[in-house]
Amino acid sequence: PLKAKASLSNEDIMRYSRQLLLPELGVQGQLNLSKTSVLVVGCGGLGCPLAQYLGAAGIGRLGLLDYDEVELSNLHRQVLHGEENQDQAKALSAANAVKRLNSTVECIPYHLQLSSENALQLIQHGKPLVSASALRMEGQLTVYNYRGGPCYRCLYPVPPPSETVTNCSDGGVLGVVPGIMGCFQALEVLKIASGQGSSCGQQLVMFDAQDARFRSIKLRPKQAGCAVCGENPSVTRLVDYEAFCGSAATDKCRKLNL
Amino acid sequence: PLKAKASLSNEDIMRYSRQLLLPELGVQGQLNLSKTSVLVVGCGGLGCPLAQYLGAAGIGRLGLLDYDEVELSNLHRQVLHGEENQDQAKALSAANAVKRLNSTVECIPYHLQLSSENALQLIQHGKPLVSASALRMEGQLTVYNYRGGPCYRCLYPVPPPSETVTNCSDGGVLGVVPGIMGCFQALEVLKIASGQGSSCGQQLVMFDAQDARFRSIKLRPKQAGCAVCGENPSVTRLVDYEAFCGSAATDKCRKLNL
Amino acid sequence: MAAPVAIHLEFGGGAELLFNGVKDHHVTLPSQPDPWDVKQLLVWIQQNLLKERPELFVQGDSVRPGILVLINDADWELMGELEYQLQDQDNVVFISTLHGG
Amino acid sequence: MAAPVAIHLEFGGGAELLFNGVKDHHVTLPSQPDPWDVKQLLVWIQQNLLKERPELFVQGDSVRPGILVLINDADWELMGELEYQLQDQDNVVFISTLHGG
Ligand SMILES: [Zn+2]
Ligand SMILES: [Zn+2]
Repeated sequence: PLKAKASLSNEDIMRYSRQLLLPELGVQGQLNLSKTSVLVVGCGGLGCPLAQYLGAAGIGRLGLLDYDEVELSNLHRQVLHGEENQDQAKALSAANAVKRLNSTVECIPYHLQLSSENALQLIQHGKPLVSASALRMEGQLTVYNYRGGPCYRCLYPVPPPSETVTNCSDGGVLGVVPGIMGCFQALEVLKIASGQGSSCGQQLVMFDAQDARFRSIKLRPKQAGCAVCGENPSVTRLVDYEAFCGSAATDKCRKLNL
Repeated sequence: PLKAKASLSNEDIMRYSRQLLLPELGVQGQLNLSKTSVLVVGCGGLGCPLAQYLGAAGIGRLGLLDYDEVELSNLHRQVLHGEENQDQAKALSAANAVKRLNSTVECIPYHLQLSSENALQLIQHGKPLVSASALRMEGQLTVYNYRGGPCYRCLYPVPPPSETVTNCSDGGVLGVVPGIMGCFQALEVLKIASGQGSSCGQQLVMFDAQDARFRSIKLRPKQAGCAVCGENPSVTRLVDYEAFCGSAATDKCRKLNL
Repeated sequence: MAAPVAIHLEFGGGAELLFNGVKDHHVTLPSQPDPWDVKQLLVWIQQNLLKERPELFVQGDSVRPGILVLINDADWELMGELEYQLQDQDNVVFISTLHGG
Repeated sequence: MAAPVAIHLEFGGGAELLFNGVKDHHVTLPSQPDPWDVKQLLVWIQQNLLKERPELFVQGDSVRPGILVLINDADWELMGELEYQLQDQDNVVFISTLHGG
């Protein structure tokens, strides 16, 4: 667990001066950020801008998880990595890049795949999950486990058939679309971590890059009969996400407080 | 002027494979990007993500203009720079960072302030201008000089009094807000440069980060009586932007085809 | 007899690819003895709009897992799901959950 | 006599700071002999809502340069500017142009 800072150093005050001015953040918000740990699951098109802006803003600890290595075909959207990082573990490359931007952030690279075994060690149960995805010219974002809103399983009690799941290697993606969605994730994480609160709980935000149009829709609340978060949960350990939904967990980029 | 590529190299095909899959882009769109020059005015909170995603996507030439040097108080939002780049020219630091990501992009740093004198050399008259701004928890974006839409002067025939102009040092800004707006600029530039077209001409897009809400409003068309783009223009050379609107031109981050 | 119902259908998140890539459909459901509900709408869509691979859109008499249904910008779970009775000018969205980044 | 007009006023881009930081105002303009136009609305806002520094909001009988006015999500230039006659339930937005990044 992270030790809470009692006050900001002179260097902190200088570095964060432009955001300390904001009444929505202020010194207390900045101190809240410094005692928050965030796990970024996937250091790809979403995880790169997410980690970049969380690190820049002064999140206390950043876990960076990815099992993959950097390839040339990643660089059109995975902007924390560079040409020289090809074949390097993405988790390590991302950690080094965040360190160059803000050496006061504790970065912990995890070069592994999230599974039901290690998830229990890494993820504290019931913490908010800021989940986003991007494909082709579209993006989606939802905050799960937040203020009476649904968990992932409430919304999707049955996993989609695996043949219906398209990922970026099949469907393609314009790199800046995960860029926008990853920044959006960072915004909601920062609002939650600083104490301001997210406005995306129990909402699905959809982005259409072709029309440059955002739209929010209201989701169902937490379901009493949910197998994970309901009144009589039948799933009391973390299910293997990959087995559950049939897509590679690392295609997703998500945030969880440790 | 940039020489048009006749075809993509094998390395290009590998690097851009995930976006070449998109019917909205395809090989022709990628070739269009490679023959486009974009001038990024200001390598700050907006210019950093803008340059990052334009470079990653394979824009042919990127002019990077900023008169300023990197300071610690920039790093919460100006994510192309790092701690080691403090006191370096932002234009140069940004160019080096884009090169690390994509060495095939021609980057030209301009360590100077945009003025009416040098603008004539740098900016081709009548090209679309993707303009954005971000302050506190809000952002705005407009595409000027585009398909019958207004120019800046059509919309603001009289400059705002300088005492009403707040910038980031006075008003503060949450770093990821220019992050989102700069990515949004990159999206619209890429849509214009690839031939897909922008949906933001004659529109003002407003973003409220607190409510996570976007909203678009319809602007006036090009004005026949405009002093710059109208039927009898009285301003036939570029006006000094700073003198015209009383704010530091580099607070803005804009894009212009060379 | 219930009067014809004019509704706006939208498909997104890739679901539009099953409908020739067309995202917006303004349709009029014909007059029938009982009011139209969403269950009947799904059958009508399959018979009148769906161009290919119905298994990617329906499963049994509902939509396949991984597609969210929104009625007038709210999760259909809040509206009665298959039993919801369609009103004239309703907006029904079928959005496929994206997996990627 | 024209009936009272209920309208929704919004301030943004920093203009809300002149109104105690409140972005949304639902107001009812009282009955008067002639219909309300935007010019009269600006006077009403100054007398009833504006908390400080009127020179940052108005200049002469119009808004100060750098503030965009939107009537029902369109630039007021498309609607007749100061002469536009307000209708019940109209939405009028005053948005200060941001300079920063
Ligand atoms: Zn649940
Ligand atoms: Zn003009």
